[in-house]
Amino acid sequence: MIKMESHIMQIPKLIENTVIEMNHFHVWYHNSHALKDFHIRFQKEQITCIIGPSGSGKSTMIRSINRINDDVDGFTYQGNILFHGHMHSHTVYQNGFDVNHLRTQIGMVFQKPCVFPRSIYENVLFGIKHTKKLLKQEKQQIVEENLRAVSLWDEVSYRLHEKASTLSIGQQQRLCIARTLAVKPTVILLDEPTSSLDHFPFLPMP
Amino acid sequence: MSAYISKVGKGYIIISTLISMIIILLILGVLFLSSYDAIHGGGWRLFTLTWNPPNNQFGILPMLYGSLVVTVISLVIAVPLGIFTAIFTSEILHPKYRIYVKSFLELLAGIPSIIYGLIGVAFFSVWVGELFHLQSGRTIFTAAVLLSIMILPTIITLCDDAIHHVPQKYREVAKGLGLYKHEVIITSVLPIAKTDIIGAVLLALGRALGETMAVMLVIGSIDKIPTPIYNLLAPGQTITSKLGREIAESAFSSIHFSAMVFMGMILLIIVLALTFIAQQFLKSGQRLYE
Amino acid sequence: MKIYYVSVLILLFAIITGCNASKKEAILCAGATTVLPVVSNAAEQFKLTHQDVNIMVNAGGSGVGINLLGEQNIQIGMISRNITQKEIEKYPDVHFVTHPIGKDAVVPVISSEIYDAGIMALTIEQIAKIYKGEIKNWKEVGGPDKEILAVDKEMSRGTRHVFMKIVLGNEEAAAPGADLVLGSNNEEQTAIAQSDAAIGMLSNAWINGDVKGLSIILANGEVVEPTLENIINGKFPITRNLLLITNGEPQGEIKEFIDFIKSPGGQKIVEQAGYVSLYQ
Amino acid sequence: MNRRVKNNLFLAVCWSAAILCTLILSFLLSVIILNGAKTINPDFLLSNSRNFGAEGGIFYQMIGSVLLISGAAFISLPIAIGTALCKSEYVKNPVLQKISNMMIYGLNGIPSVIFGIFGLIFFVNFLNTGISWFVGSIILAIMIIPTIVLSSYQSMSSIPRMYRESAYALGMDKWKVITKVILPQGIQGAITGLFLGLARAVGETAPVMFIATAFSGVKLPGSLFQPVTALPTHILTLAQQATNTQALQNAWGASLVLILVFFIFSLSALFIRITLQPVSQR
Repeated sequence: MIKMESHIMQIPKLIENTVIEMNHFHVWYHNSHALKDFHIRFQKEQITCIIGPSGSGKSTMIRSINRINDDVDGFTYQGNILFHGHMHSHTVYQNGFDVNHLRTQIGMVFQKPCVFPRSIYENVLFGIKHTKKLLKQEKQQIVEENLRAVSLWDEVSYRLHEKASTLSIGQQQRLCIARTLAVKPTVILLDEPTSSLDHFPFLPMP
Repeated sequence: MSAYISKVGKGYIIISTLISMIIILLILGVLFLSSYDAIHGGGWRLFTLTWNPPNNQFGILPMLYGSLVVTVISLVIAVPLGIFTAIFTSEILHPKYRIYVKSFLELLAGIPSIIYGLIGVAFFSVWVGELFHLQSGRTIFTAAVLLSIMILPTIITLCDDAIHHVPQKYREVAKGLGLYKHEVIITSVLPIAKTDIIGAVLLALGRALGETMAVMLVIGSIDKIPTPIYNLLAPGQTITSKLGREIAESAFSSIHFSAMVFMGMILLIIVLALTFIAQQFLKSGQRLYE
Repeated sequence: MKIYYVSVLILLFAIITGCNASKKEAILCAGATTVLPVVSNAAEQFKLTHQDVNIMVNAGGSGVGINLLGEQNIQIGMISRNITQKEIEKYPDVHFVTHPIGKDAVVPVISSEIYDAGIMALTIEQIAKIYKGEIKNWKEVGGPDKEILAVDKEMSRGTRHVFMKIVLGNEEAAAPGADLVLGSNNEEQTAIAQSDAAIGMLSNAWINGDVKGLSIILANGEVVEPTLENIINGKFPITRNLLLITNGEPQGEIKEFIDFIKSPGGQKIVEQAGYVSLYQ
Repeated sequence: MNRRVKNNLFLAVCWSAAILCTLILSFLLSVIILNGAKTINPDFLLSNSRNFGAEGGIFYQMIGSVLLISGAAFISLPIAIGTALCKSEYVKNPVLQKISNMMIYGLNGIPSVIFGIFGLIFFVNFLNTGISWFVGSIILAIMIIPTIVLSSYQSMSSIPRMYRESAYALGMDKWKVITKVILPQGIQGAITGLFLGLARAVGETAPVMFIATAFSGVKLPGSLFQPVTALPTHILTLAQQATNTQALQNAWGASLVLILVFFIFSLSALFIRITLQPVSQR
């Protein structure tokens, strides 16, 4: 296992500018030690890129932050991750911590696009409609806003109610990003999402 | 010599294939021929309310009603219970134990129906009788409860497969959007597993319709639609229990026998239709335990 | 693999030829559960002296016995009622010969709870009204306030034929008041014992502590108990003969077997089973 | 917090459904095992039944069941293997494949009582075989053919195409390829299916009760065309006199034996399936 630390440029910044920090974080899957003693601080309103060979633990690290890994068979961890939200700071791996709320704060886009077998319109609203009561008008507005943000609006505005699976893979991935943006997270974790994008459209980050 | 053996072998393969393909047609043909007398002689009079062989009255409606009601109630009990349990085994239970639970359920799914019948007579009918202060616990409701327990393992194990086969990525995406577990299951897992679950329910429906021994021992065997029609705590009769009790009593090639076979044929056609439809739903198919 | 298959085939061949070589004569009997205990016990004793004869006994009811004999699938039918004209007409090639082997009473029976509550006798008319559905509660005949569970039997059963002929006047009469239809004497006995307000019909031999036999009040007011004595002297109104039927006069081992049941030794089995022997 | 309440409610429903099912199913098993264990002893297993089965044991019932299912095994195995070979080696046309699948799944779905009626009409009355061991075995064989066909077809079609092609390349004809390459793999699948099928067949009551079994007085059948006596029909007789405690006890004993036979067959099928090695790993 290659230690990732060596590939990352640590930028010393002030604590108050940090949004996520991982301290001495270890991950095991059954007996294999996937992440060893990992430290990092992510800055607010910055794009941090993590580069490493496949199998070096990039996905493990990113998936540990919003605790998607929790249900993976054989997952154990050591160390802590701090998340500095709007008002409070939390230790992510804490008993009784509202992990669902955490995940609305830290959005995530996966490597391969994964759309639900519903319409494009409903896919955009898939996450947000559970957290907020929305009027019809608001829904329309959210869909348009987020689809525009991923430059998909012009391509699909006339067929919003068709199945999302009719889109091309690249369009599907942009739809996934729009779906994540709609929840208005503070942080977005992107797990190599560009490997599925057919061309590289401009992605404005919030 | 080698060519000769090859020919014999090919002959064997073709003959055995023909045998196993023709059997089902043979069964359908035999049942149709034997029920011809009843269809020809009875016509629409078969679909009346009175079954009284000495008077040449062969109304099969009470049996159709019984089969329908017993099956529907057993599904109403078993399907929600089965689906929730399947959600438990596939989503909540630790994956380590799933294999044990599955093997246990698949074993249970095959317990011979006569044993369920014995348990029904010895316990369930007595309990139902005492619980509702009935004269006799041999009722439509008893049969339905017993049947629901019989089909429960089948439903759980098929639904568990269906839910388990939903790719992990859907769950992760839904979780990544901050959805709670119940929202993940209801809005993203179940809709994807839907077709397989429908197939499972249809298979269970077919099994429940065709079940004989357990139902026959506890249903009370009265060829009447209960009054009022929704009174489930009254004895009744299903097609299968009627066949099990009376087919050997009726003389071969009498109208009575023919009417019995006619009921059997109706049952067969319904169950075959259900099987074919279920097979369209169950794309993964090819399970050995049903 | 090949050796396995060849040996399996040889084994199969051996079983088939071996079975046919031993050519044991088998007598098949089927029919009324009332006659069943007599014939199956008699068969066990008969086999002690006739080792090469195999007698198989099957249940199913009198109707089944007649049908199977009519279709010549069995050699001896067991019936607990007379053959109807319809049944004789149905099988013109078969010459039914009957052999009486004993006598029995069909007794109206009730759950012990009702018996203990004071109902020990009913008139035929009252029983008829119960089966017609006109009397639905025990209090109408002087018992506790409980709904009556009228247990009926399958149409072709001999017990039902005999009972309904006396009670409703026609052996195939429908019983609209029935709440439960069952088959063998055993099954009916079980259902009546499980209930606490049931009435049914059973052969005299099946009466026990949980299932009590009712006395019958005759038209002249006399009360007749279902005792062996009353059955023998003919006072009890619902009696019948237990019969074996064969196709034509029996020959060989079948004749020997029937003669054995009619002999004093065989009649002892009839008495042990709770019936009245031919000699009484 | 409304969502959290809903979530907990949902989880609670799932838990209680699972607990309820566990309770029901373990009640079933424990009733049979506890009651049955009281009855089973060597005497019960080795003596014949008396007095409607209420007294004595179940020796000849066990023998009868074994005879019925071994007859079924002998009849069904060759036919099913032939059918599976045809499906995997000869039928390439997708329409024919679909039709044959429909036939097999259809046969698998037929309610068991219908098989009994079919046997009664076709064999007992039309071919006039009488109520016999042989007819019972044929009917049970028909019932388990689909299971064996599907199981052996599955293992035959899992053989990589490469193996067939290299065998043809060596100049073997089709029949040689079938016997040397396909069958050794298919046999294991067939045996798995056979055990699963027999596990089902041994407990079937409705198909055999009109056509193969006699009530009493049956010991060993003298020939193929005589009736036998079997465990499930014996339990049926006993269940009909459920208030007779002795009869009920014997019924539990017979049920436990039947379930044990069923478990042995099912578990051996599972075992064979687990140890089954694909041809490429031998």
